Amino acid sequence: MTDTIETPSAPTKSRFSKFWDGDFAWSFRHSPVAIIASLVVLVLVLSAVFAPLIAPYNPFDPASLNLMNGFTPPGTPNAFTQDTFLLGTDDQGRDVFSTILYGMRISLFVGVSAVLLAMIIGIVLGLVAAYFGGWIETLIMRVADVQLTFPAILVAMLIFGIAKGVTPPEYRNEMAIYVLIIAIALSDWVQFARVVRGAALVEKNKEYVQAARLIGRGSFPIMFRHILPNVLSPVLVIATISLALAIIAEATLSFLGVGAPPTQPSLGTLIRIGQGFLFSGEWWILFFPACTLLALALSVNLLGDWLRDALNPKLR
Amino acid sequence: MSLLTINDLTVEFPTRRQLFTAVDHVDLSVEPGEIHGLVGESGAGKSTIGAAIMGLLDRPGRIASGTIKLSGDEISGLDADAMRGLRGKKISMIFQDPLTSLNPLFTVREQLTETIQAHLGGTDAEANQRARDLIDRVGIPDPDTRLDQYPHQFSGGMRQRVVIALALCTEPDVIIADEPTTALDVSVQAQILDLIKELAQERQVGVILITHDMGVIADTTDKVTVMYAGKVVETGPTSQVMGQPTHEYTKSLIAAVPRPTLKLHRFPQISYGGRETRFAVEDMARHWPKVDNDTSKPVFEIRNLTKKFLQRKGLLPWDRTYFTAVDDVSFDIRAGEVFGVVGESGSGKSTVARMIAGLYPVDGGTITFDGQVVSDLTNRAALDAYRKNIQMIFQDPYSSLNPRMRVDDIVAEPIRHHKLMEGADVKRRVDELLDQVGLGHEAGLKFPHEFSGGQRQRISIARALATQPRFLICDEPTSALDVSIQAQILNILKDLQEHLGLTLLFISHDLPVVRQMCDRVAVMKQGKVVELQETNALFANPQTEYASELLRLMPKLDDLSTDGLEAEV
Amino acid sequence: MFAYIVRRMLQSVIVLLVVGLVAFSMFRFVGDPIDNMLGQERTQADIDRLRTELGLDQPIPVQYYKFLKEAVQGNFGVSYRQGRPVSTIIAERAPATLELAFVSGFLAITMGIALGVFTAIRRQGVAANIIMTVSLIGVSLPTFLIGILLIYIFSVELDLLPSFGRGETVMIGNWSTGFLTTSGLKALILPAITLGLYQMTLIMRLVRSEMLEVLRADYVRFARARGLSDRVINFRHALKNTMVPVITITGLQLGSIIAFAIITETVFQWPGVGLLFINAIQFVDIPVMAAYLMLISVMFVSINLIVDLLYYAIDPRLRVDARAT
Amino acid sequence: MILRNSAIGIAMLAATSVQAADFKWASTTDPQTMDPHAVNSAPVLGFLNNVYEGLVRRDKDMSVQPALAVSWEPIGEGDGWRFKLREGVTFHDGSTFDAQDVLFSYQRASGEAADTRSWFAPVSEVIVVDDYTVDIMTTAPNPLFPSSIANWMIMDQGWTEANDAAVPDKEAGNFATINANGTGAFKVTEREPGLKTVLEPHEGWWGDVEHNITRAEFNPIQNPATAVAALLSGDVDMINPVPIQDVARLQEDVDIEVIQGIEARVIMLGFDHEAETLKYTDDEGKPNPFRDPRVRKAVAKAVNVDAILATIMRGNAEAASQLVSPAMSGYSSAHAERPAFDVEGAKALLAEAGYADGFSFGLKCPNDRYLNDEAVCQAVVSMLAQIGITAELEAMPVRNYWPELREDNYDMYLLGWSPGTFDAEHPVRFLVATPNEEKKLGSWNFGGFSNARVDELLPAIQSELDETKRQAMLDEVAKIIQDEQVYVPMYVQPLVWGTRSNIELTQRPDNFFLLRWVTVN
Repeated sequence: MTDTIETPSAPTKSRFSKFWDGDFAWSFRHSPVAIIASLVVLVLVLSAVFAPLIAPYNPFDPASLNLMNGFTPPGTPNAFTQDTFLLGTDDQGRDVFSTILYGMRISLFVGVSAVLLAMIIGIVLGLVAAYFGGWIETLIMRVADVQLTFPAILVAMLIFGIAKGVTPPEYRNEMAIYVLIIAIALSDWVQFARVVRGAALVEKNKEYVQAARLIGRGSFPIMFRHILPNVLSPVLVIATISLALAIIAEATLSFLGVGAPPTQPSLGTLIRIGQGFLFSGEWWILFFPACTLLALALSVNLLGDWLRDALNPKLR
Repeated sequence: MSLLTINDLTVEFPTRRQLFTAVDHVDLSVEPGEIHGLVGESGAGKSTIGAAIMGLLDRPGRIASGTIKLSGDEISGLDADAMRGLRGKKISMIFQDPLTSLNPLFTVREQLTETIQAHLGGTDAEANQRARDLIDRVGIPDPDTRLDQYPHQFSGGMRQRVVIALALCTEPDVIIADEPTTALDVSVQAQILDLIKELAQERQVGVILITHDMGVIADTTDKVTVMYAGKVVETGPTSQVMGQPTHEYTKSLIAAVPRPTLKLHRFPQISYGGRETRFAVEDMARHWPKVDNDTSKPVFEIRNLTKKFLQRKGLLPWDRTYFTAVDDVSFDIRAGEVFGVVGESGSGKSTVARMIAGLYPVDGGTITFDGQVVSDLTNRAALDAYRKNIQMIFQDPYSSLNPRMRVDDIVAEPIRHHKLMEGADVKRRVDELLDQVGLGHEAGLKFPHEFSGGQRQRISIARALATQPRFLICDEPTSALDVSIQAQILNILKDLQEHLGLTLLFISHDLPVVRQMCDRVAVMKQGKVVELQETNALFANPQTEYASELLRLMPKLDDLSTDGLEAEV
Repeated sequence: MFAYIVRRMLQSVIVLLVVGLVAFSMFRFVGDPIDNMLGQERTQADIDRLRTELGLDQPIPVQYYKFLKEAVQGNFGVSYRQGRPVSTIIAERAPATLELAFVSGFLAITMGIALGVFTAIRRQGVAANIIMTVSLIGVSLPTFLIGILLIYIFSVELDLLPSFGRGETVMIGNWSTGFLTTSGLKALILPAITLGLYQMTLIMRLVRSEMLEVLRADYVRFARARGLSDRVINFRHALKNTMVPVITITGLQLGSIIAFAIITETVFQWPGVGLLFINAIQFVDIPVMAAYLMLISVMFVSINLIVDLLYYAIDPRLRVDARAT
Repeated sequence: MILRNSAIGIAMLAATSVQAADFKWASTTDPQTMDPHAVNSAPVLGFLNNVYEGLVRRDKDMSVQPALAVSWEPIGEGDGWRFKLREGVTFHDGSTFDAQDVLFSYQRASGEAADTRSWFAPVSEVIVVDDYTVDIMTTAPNPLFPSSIANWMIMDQGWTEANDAAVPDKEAGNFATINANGTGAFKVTEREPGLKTVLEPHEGWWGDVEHNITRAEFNPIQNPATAVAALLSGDVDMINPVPIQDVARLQEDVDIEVIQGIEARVIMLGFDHEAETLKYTDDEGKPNPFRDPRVRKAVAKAVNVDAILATIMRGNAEAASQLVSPAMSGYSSAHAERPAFDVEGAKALLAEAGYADGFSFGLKCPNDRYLNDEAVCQAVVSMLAQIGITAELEAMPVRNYWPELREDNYDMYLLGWSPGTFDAEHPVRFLVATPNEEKKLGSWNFGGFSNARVDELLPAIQSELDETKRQAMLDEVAKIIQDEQVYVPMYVQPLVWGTRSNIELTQRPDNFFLLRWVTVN
């Protein structure tokens, strides 16, 4: 409750210093897991973003590939060409290291945009459902049920199919990635909607919303200006975790054959290709991409975990 | 040798910033059958003492020094199992909110018997018998059926009785009651306090009654200890401490308590420790639109106002059931007056307020403002025009401000929405307001959570005044605040009404407060207005059964010292 | 209560119809069954004839309507691929999937709850933190990869468990079960783990966070104040309250196990409906796909319903008689 | 079993001396039906060859040998063929085999609903001379007819009609889709489509038993990795195919044998010969370069087949110069040369054709049809990139692939062809002849290549009885195809089977796996 004494308000500190010794930053600074995880994520993301600068080769440029380099083990010279590759090469003679960097780019791009899309859809529908209630709510939540009925794979195939049907043939390859994004997003928005709705139902009845209505603010300003900021923290948690999920979903879809084009493999496509060589001794084609995926997903998940606790005031 | 003795107890909470001493070298003793009051405002450390005795200090709190003896034996620093043996058996506890302190998923019987058997063992039959007796004892009618019901099927008062029964399960020597009646209505509060008194007497239990409510202390306790910031400032027999307080803090506390008997002009501003923050209502008055408050004509005419809420939604219209929150209510509010509405929880008083504020649509009847019917306004312009003149101050200063908005945005929102000013002017106006409510304009850059309850209520006031309204709705504006803060806020409201000629609709469950604030009062019960009178008249001779009952049950504060209070002339 | 159920039922039916329509509009895009049904020497004439025979030349709504008309009589048509009634095929395959789903679901729930409670009670403990981190690996690798790795380790390298199929099965009535033979049980292990791991992690984390909430509630403190033992408090008071929110999610998770089974079954060649469905997609076996989708959605819808009813069972506050007196 | 064998004769002692055994094998696809006339696809025919038999059958070396017919000779000047049927042959259900069954099977297999009818295009009628003699009359002289009907399987009229399966039914299916009653060495005792099929020896079989199998179980396993795992862990005794990349690993394993052979299937690149312009190009509206033979030749030169064989195929395949492999009859040894890998030459040709600075186009490719098809296509893309023409690759499952090709959504595509008749005429009929619906010609000639001379030669080839004349014509066609570079043949797809080392079996070039040649030691 309140303090007895009305203390004179202290001179306001700079935004950063305030944030820095805020509980949030503090619990971050005192959680080695969070620090390590975010470092890993940072490194991976940066190396993906700057792939063209870091990667020794450009695996997406067919002209640069030499098939004879295929299946070169890590660090040992190729039998025919005598070229050596840090992490070896895959069946097409692509440098695995470079391919991972470029592939991670695609995976991250797909993952992030899918999650963002899912988030937007989920937030809007969730807020609308919670704020207006009634048949709108029922409708939205039932649609969510339908959504859950379809395994992501199906949704993906459906969208691939439709996109195939509607887009002129020559654009399909460009399209593949975006279809992937939409597919994952569509199979992922439901949980956002559910969470946002749940949280918004609570906030909706708080007095500050009443106050805003009293002032005469319209429904949408209230929803997005007032309620939304207060339901964001759970959304944030889900977002991180479903980012990991999205990246994995992308991998799974590629495994089932609806994924990034083979000429521009994503991390998932790499793993799909690699798992074919699991028994044949070319372990590196699977191993390194898999490790990268694991590292990425794991640290993102760990971050999400830490966020969940850090953003929960009761846990402090 | 007394039942429970606390010597030189110090409890510390090491936080990451500094070591916070919640309880600072406190001595305390309780005799069998004695009710010992522990009073002080929030943060005084009174609840911490309770927790310390129970050995239930939340991490990272720890007993830094001192001893707690129960009938002579040291109990502080016992190991977990030994402590569990004591808890419930020798010492038990009653929490503030009966709703949350009972497990919603278990029947009353289950919760009672499990506790009984945990300590006394015995067969189910015995446990059941004992449970039944207890329920009967704490005055719950028809125990046999009630035993097998779930907490949510009990009303607040009954629930608290269940909690007490649970606390009594095993004949403890000491009961710690932490704000046992704060969440209850006046009438129920009285009953519960009587029950506790009786039990203390008949079973010779020592009771530590933790509360912030001087009324409760005065009516119930034999001895009282006043705490401030972890320290004991004064202790002694209740009548003495309340009658002739010696310590400055005790004085200020008592002075701040609203009296049902005499109406004050202003609460005395004897403030202890903190510096008094000035509320510059005069500057505000300077450029405030003059309003002629000819008290003859009403600002509001409320006619046959009715509101129904859907209670059970059914598939078909006829299997839906409604509950009538406001039932055919009519009254006028005269310009410039403070119109009070009192009633217990569920009486529909807040619903009336929200309908007038236009937050709830009206199901029946009309609301007329300045001769214009506003209850069915649909066109936006007219609505905004109306809203400009109506503002509201909410009960809970914690949820009434958007935690994610900076204070200056909160205050500026109405100005911007009603397009009263643009650009720099808005900022200037906001700073002005913040200065005037005594927070200083630099407060605008902070977020609500950086302020104390009283300060937040000031922010709400600033927001409410931003549109220079003529009419202010105060819905339990102080019920969440400590008395001293309450005094300040109430003074502010009185000033506003006087200097700015505002008309106030004042909703409260607290009769003394109403007495201090209101010119006329409507008493509501189950959605109906049962009585409407001049305040003084009402307190002098209530017309209805219900009103007089309410007055009878409210705590008597006759033996509280009255020095420093000047009655209204 | 009754009205509530009726309303949900109605909504559910609508859901089903929508699913069906979406499904149907989808098939057209999955591919063309014709080429799988005709051999190398087929001519355009054959193609067109077959198309009309299958009614693929009609507009989608017509096809859907026909399908529905049959479906309500439990007749899902005949599989293009196997030339047998879809209902029979699914009846044959369902036991495999259901047994797999049941075992992994059971694993997921029991382990999930147990570990969740443990990690919640020992929140600061080293063991708890290790469990939390390790469990994340379960959700950080794609299921198919985990499956393949398990096969590689346990059947190829160690040669302990079968690498595919469900071993010997025994027919009880027309339900083929793998529970009664050792080979059947051995065959269950790897797929069940692969399928259950993800769900387990999810449930565990959910239980943990809910539990942490509950342990902070007043009635838990009051229970402590009454001197109840930690065991009673954790497992009687806290756990039961934790269950309320856990149930919904868990329900949905169990539903999605069936869907996830698609991948697991492909990796382990597990003869269930998931595998059937993947084959159906490969061969554009429209009747099978349609039936499968319907099956799944019925399952989901009923799970949703059951979950809601379970609420009533667990939480007295929701029961009809509930009114403060 | 031993008893019965000894009763039948000494010939069997060899087989019986080895102890009887169970045998399990796995393949990627399950035969979609047990009806030998319903679907004309390799998995079905291959599997059913164990259960049903034709008048003739192919031996381990693909040579045609007597089966239900003991002998055959031409009638008159190529009016048809007379088959003498084997006596004392019984179906699995015990009923005896005679000429009526042959006639019935002809009517059934050549009927409207049958997928095998195209085999009988040359047949005018079938005459039952006596119980064990049948004349099959052909519209035109047809030297290859006997070898073209090796997969035409004889069903028992009585059984089939009794279970009203007289007409094959692809869509709805009938009794014969899950049950079988042939004369073959094995009978189907258990059939769960998509899961497992159990075969047991047919006691009454007429032939010499060379196997020692008492029970054989077939499981389809889609995921190659799983299949390999199953073989390694001994859950199955044989898998077909072995993923090329796993060959090395399996060879290291002492318990595993890898059996490799050359399949009849030739993998090639096809072009769009008709379209005026390219469909998937950055420079819209330019004329379609692939109509120019020089461009097609350039492509042929640019593709480094040896590299593909060395890496992706791991040295398990042979380069191809024609639409058929050398193992096929009618293969033109005169044109065994395939254009050498020569980037400069390719560039020169492009320049000559006016595409010095290259162009971009779309390459379509299946990803679940041929061995490593997707990988090969990728390799082709990067090789073509070396000569400055950039291909945009779209790989898709075969269920979308054929419709795509039929709708002409490609500029270049990958195709594999194995001649059902094991003769060079087959691909000419389907891939090179000008498409013609009623003559049922060129039905897989998606690119719409058309050459008057080829169309003229084809009927002649079909009806020529004299081997040398026929070969001369085939050589000429082969030459035209090479000069025009109608297709770019790349390699002959390898056959790679894996078995436990205690298994002896025979691998036939048509990738048919016959249980009667299996011995479990």
